[in-house]
Amino acid sequence: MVIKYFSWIKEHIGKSEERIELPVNVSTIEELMLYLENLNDKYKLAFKKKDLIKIAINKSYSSIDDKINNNDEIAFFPPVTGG
Amino acid sequence: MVIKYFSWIKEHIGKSEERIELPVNVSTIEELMLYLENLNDKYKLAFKKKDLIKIAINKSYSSIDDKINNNDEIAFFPPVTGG
Amino acid sequence: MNKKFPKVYIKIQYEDFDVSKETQKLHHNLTGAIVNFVGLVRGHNENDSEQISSMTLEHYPGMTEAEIDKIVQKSIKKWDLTGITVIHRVGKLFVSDQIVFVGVSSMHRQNAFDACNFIMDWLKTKAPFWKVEENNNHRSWVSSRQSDQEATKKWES
Amino acid sequence: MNKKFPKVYIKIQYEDFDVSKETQKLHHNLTGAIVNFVGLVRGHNENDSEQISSMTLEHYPGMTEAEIDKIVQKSIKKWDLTGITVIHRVGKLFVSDQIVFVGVSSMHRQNAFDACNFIMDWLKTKAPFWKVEENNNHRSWVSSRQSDQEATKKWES
Repeated sequence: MVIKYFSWIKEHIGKSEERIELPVNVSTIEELMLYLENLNDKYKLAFKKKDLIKIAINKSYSSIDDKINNNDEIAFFPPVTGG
Repeated sequence: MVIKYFSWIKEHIGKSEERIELPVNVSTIEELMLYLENLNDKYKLAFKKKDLIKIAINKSYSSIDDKINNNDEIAFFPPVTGG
Repeated sequence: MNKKFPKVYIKIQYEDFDVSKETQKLHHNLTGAIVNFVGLVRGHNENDSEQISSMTLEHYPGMTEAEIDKIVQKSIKKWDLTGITVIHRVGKLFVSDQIVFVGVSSMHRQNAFDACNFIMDWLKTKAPFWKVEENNNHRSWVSSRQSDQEATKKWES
Repeated sequence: MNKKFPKVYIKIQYEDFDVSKETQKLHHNLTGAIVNFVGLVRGHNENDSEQISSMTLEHYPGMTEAEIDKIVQKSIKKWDLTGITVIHRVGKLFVSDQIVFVGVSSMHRQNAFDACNFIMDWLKTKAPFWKVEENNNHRSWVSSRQSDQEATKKWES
């Protein structure tokens, strides 16, 4: 799967995109976030304020409970500030 | 006094502006309109639909009961259609 | 809001206007949002029953500017704005020509949207302009629309 | 409303846009009214506590266009329109640069006002753009505003 990060989440994690194989026992966004947070402190910091994390699966807004597959494109980003 | 006419009121009366001395016994817009209607049929036709006649005294919206003076500029026109 | 704002510009003219240039003139240091309204000559008359080829706009010089200024002053009392421009053309205009420009700039967008909408609604019912529509066969004065009278009611609250 | 309307144009770009040209492109035979929104880079940050010299906008390519298109399609269901243009810039922008253009044309003005306002409100809360404000000393990501979330509530009825 492809995971994309934007804005200060990207800066905390230190990359804008990565490719990983869907880990065993990970089938929802929430489980993916837990998996990433356990990798290192950068992810922990990036995901600290859960209410400020927006999620997209395949470029559509999604929620933390949504199921994910290995061929999905997942994105994590803060509330948008365009316009 | 100066009297101005606009749009189809101007066309019915056949002029855009005229200067008259305030007639004796005319002290309101309503009396002025009556005076003009008695001059000829052009004014009668122009002022026929009273609810479609808008009035200005010295370039401010006014009503049919308003008092007028010999040095006023009076205007008669239909509802506006700009914009 | 700084007292030097809003900048107000009101003009009745025969010439066309340039929307980019007028938008640019509404930029001030505090401006974050600009809302422009542009009215055009439609190819049909009001009830869509026939094509028109041109229209001629007349107005009451002096009163027109004064009435527009009254509307603009009311909008300034209701909303914090940085700039207001009202340009209205008169004379003979053809299909798809620009008739009117109302541009409002402000720090935040909703004020600009509301003030621009307010100015247009009141301009439609108060500013002394009259349109006569023309085609090959005849000319006819445009009637005022009940919907325009009713549009101003939303500002009563 | 003819089925070929409205014409929709959505573009994310680094380049500036010309408000006159974009307004012109929104003219169609039935168009009587055009409402444009132009968003600008302000010289201060959101809470006015300090000057900024520039900002950089990033976005999520693909999702941005899709989210804007969803908003535009919703506006088309609510109002009869003849044209809709949304242009949003990304990259580095300086004070008073143009950021966003939302132009809506319609037969009658209230539809254009409402649709333009609606598209801006939803763009502010849904389109994946992020601004970082810069001055000589530091850079900081702009926080989303509660007032923008609340602005969308007026379209719920």
